[in-house]
Amino acid sequence: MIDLRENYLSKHTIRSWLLTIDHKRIGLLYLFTILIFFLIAAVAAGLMRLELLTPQGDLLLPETYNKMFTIHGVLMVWFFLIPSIPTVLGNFVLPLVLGARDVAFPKLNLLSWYLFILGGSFALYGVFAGGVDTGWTFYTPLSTTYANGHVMTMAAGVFIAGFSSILTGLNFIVTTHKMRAPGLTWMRLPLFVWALYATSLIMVLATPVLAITLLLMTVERFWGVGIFNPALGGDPLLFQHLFWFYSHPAVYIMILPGMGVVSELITCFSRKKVFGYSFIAFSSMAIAVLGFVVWGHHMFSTGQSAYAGMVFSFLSFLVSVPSAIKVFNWTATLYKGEITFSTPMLYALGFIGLFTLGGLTGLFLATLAADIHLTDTYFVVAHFHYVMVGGMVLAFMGGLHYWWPKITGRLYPEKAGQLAAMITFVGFNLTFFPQFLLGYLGMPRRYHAYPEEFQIFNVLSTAGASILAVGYLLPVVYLLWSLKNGQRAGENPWAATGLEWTTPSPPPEHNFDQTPVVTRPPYDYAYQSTFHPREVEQTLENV
Amino acid sequence: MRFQVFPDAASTTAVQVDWLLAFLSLVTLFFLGIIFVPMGVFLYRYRRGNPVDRTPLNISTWKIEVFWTTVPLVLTFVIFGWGAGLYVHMKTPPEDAQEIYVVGKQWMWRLQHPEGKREINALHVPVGRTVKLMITSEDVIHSFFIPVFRVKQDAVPGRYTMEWFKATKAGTYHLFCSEYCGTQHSGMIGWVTVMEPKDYQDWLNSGSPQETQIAAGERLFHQLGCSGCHAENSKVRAPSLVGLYGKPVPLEGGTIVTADERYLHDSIVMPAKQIVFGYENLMPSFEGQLNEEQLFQLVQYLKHLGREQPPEYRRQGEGAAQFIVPHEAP
Amino acid sequence: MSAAPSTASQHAAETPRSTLVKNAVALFVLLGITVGANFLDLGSFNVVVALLIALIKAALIVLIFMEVRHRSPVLWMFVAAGFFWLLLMLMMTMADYSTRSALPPDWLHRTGRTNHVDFSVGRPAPAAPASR
Amino acid sequence: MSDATAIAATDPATGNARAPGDAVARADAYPHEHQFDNLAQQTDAARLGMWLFLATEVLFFGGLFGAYTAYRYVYYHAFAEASRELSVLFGTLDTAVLLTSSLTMALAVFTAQSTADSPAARRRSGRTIALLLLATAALGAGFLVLHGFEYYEDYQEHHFPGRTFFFPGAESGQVELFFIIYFCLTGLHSLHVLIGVVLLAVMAALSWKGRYYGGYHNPIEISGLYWHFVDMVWVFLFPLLYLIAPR
Repeated sequence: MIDLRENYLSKHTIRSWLLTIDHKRIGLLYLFTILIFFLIAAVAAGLMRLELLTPQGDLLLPETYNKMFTIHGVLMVWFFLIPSIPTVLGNFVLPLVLGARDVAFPKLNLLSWYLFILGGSFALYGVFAGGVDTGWTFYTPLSTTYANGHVMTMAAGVFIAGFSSILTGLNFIVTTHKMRAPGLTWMRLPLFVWALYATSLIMVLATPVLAITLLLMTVERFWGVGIFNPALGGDPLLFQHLFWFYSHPAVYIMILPGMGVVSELITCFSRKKVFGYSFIAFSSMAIAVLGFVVWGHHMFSTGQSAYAGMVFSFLSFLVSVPSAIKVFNWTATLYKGEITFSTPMLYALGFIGLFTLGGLTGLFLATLAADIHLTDTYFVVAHFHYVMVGGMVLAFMGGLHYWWPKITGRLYPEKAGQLAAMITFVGFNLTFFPQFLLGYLGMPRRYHAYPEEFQIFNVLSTAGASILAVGYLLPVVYLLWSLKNGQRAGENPWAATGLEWTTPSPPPEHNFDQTPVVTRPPYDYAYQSTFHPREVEQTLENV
Repeated sequence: MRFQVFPDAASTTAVQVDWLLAFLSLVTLFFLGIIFVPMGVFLYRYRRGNPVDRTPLNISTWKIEVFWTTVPLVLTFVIFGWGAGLYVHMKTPPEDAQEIYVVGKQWMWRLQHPEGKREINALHVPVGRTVKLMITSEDVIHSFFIPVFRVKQDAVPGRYTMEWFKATKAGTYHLFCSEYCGTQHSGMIGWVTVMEPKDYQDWLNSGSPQETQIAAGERLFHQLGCSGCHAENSKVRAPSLVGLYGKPVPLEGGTIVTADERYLHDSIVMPAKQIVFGYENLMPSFEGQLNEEQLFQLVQYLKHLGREQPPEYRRQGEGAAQFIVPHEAP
Repeated sequence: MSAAPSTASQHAAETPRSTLVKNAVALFVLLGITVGANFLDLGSFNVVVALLIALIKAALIVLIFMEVRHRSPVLWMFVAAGFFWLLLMLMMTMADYSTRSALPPDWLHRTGRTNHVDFSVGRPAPAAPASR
Repeated sequence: MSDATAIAATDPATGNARAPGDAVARADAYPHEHQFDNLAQQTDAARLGMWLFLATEVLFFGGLFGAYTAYRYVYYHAFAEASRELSVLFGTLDTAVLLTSSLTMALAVFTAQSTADSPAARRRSGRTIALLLLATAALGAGFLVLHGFEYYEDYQEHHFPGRTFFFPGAESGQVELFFIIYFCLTGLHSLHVLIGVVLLAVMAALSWKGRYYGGYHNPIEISGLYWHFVDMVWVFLFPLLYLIAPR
């Protein structure tokens, strides 16, 4: 029912936002913050694509171009992709789906946002005071000795943001263990919770290694001597080992929550119990654990031992299997469903398409001999954008649309949403598919100018990027519009399962008037009536 | 505007890698097919409002799950095996390889042929000869990438890495630095010229004659006084170096290492890192006194020592005479 | 899952005072042993002994001082997780370092060179010529 | 937000800790935080959270241990040589001080856990707890002072990496690597000790008036976990840095 009484958005003072310990408000604070970082990083990407329109380096200076891809990488990875779904949707939804009043440590949750802001401020200072040109990977000895710019500031920003990430992960794990509603057993958890749990595990166990690695890098840069210094017999590859021990699992921090969101969307919009619940749930955990022992596949051509290369390659193939299981199960879920093509569903289907191609091209890069040719080329760029942007960002957009009625109490305009989803899908493919071919042709990444035979694909890519930009901007417009003018959403506009849909939209500050009790398995759509969600809304509006 | 969709394949390895890539592409298409064809069918058939039978199937799903877990798993083993096999091949240079020394430096490649000929951002090689590149870096990590040969290897400061190829098609091809190395990274490019053997010989003989790498190494060996200690009749007891390359060396502490390029290099700049068993740590470090190129010349000389000698010469005991290097142009 | 309500409502310590003191004494004895062992030349076993003792000491601290033996399996899991993941990191990093100078077996085989790590040889006799 | 949450649902199936809702919570002598149903749930959550934090700490130090392991393997002799430069006497004293402080910490937790819920007992125990915590903090401070002396000695012997570093012989570079790792590891550890000292001093002040007792001692216990962890890190640092080569 429409419930217009007091909710978590009722207080309007700045103070009430900055000192809030309400997980829902913190989720919104994060949403606002990461969008700023996304915007800056996207502008950097736009400038890069414009530069690459022509083979000559005519728009930007080489050092400016290098700073652009560093800014794009650092901000996108640590200040958008990693926090995006966990801190926005996770923060908002997790306590609600668990039937809890808040996360286990609300003050730590707020602290984590402030740490994120602090880290972000360092990073932004680094960006605007002159930039950094190390690349987001900070490889030594380039970063310790040869690079100019605010390397230490940037590293400090990432270091601090890392602690924000740790606190979020810690909070989610304890919340999932200790705050579940009565009757909500592990096997009744929504798959989004499983995904968040696996993600949190990685956040907690991998991020500290990044912190210490960046600390060591900074010490070396500051002090002039350090453990990666080849002059003392130090090994630059050690930095890469430590860095990728975090940064490969970090890829799963980015994609796992997306998989969780998609599991929710596919079931909801095909109105069907998910196929192979336990396999999807445990494949998340398998990815989280196996993801830690495959980092060496970033180092096949670096002079790592050939034996280690084979071990890492083998394990990388193993980690591809749980992802495949998820895709098969999503497809099977559609079978005999009752499918509606609402905006979140379009994003979810887009996710499956792009993630599948991204994952399959990952096989090329896990294959030792093939990787030698393809690594450090645009093939890699295309591969991880298919997974990160095609996967993660589409899942984020899908999740945002799905929970938007819960977050704001308003519905977004459906037609505009569907249009934006399709524009994003087309623009994305046009941007990044040509880059696979560029990579096979041999165009190295991070090139400011390039031989002219690569131009045609770069032009296609830049054209696609401009379409992609429209796909991103459109939702900003209609979602803001919907805040005032959208239809009011009831408790459960999608007729979805899950405890978050049993409380008013927007939820009251304490989430539930009564602690909910769970008695049914997840995704029990057969138990629910099969009316179309939007029809309910229509009738409600007409009343 | 030049336009290409597929890169040339101009080495023996390139053809093999292309077959592997073709197989991987087939696997990709196969999976895309078995996922998206059913998905499209389901999306159409089970769209809302389409009157079809939606009664759920009551079957146990675990058999299906096991099936579609096992099939990709087995397939990945095949890909892994193929990729790893080819990788070992790419890491195993044939014995007769000609060694070219490559050093990366912000932002250029310097190369030296064994005959002494130097090149910058260019590499001339003959068709049909195996060429092995010994790569290192003077500053940051670079990566020596020749797309048409499908080879790539990072240049890491403080150590040697290796890549090899056997060119099959004459022509001029791109040479890239593919590991981001600073401001002018995209300027660190050059050309590989693959020539017919006769043209190559002409090219080699053009210009003023150069000191070969081995000769330069020998000169350094005497200039620096290495010969003072490493001769058997020397008062200072130091390990003999004749025929050392490729042999196992027992170290203090019981480990045994192979005397490869890295070992020889490190023994000059970091003599104390690996002390030969039964010897004292007496040798001073030559770190900072030699640049990477000179170090490589010394290493090449040490590798040469004892390798080119006739068998009876080696059996004649180890006198000071061993340091007389047989003079034949390699 | 929610664990059973533990000590919060009871007013008795989980570990008796005598156990704590005994534990401290044991730790001091182990400290004595590890320092003593440092003055014996055990070859490579010096490190093994020192690390073994450190592991025992850590176990005593975790189980008794930090009272993990009274905790739920979930907590045990997370205690173990940190160390397990550290082990993963060390193992996989050393997979590179311990084989880095080695060449693929194929290479050694084809060029007729001997494999460089021949543990059956052991420590070579001092009289043997050290290098060829 | 407090009263609205008081409406509780009862769990028909199990004795889930979340089931009784605020009904039982009210019975707790010490108020729990709003997001929890009762104090037991809060205690369990805090313990789990602290252990997760300690797991991150294991991996935070772990990066350095990884670097140590790799270089120890590659530069076996240089590291043994370098290790001999450190004073076992200092190292032993450091360890002894920290082990003692762990005992006083454990006794503080013990006292808090076994205090009965009466004003007199709480007041009496409060002082004991505070004194034990102060003793722990003092021992921690002592450790820092000892380490200060050690660092000073290292500096005088030119073991501080950088321009002043000097070590005779050709393996100077690798010895310097050891000392970089040594200073990073012990420096990071000392920073943790310093944080612990401050934390324990604050906890001592809080506990003086009998705030913690058998029914509510979670903060003391959590601080104790942190302190014991710092001690445990040193238990590994001591042999790895000081004892890798026989004297």
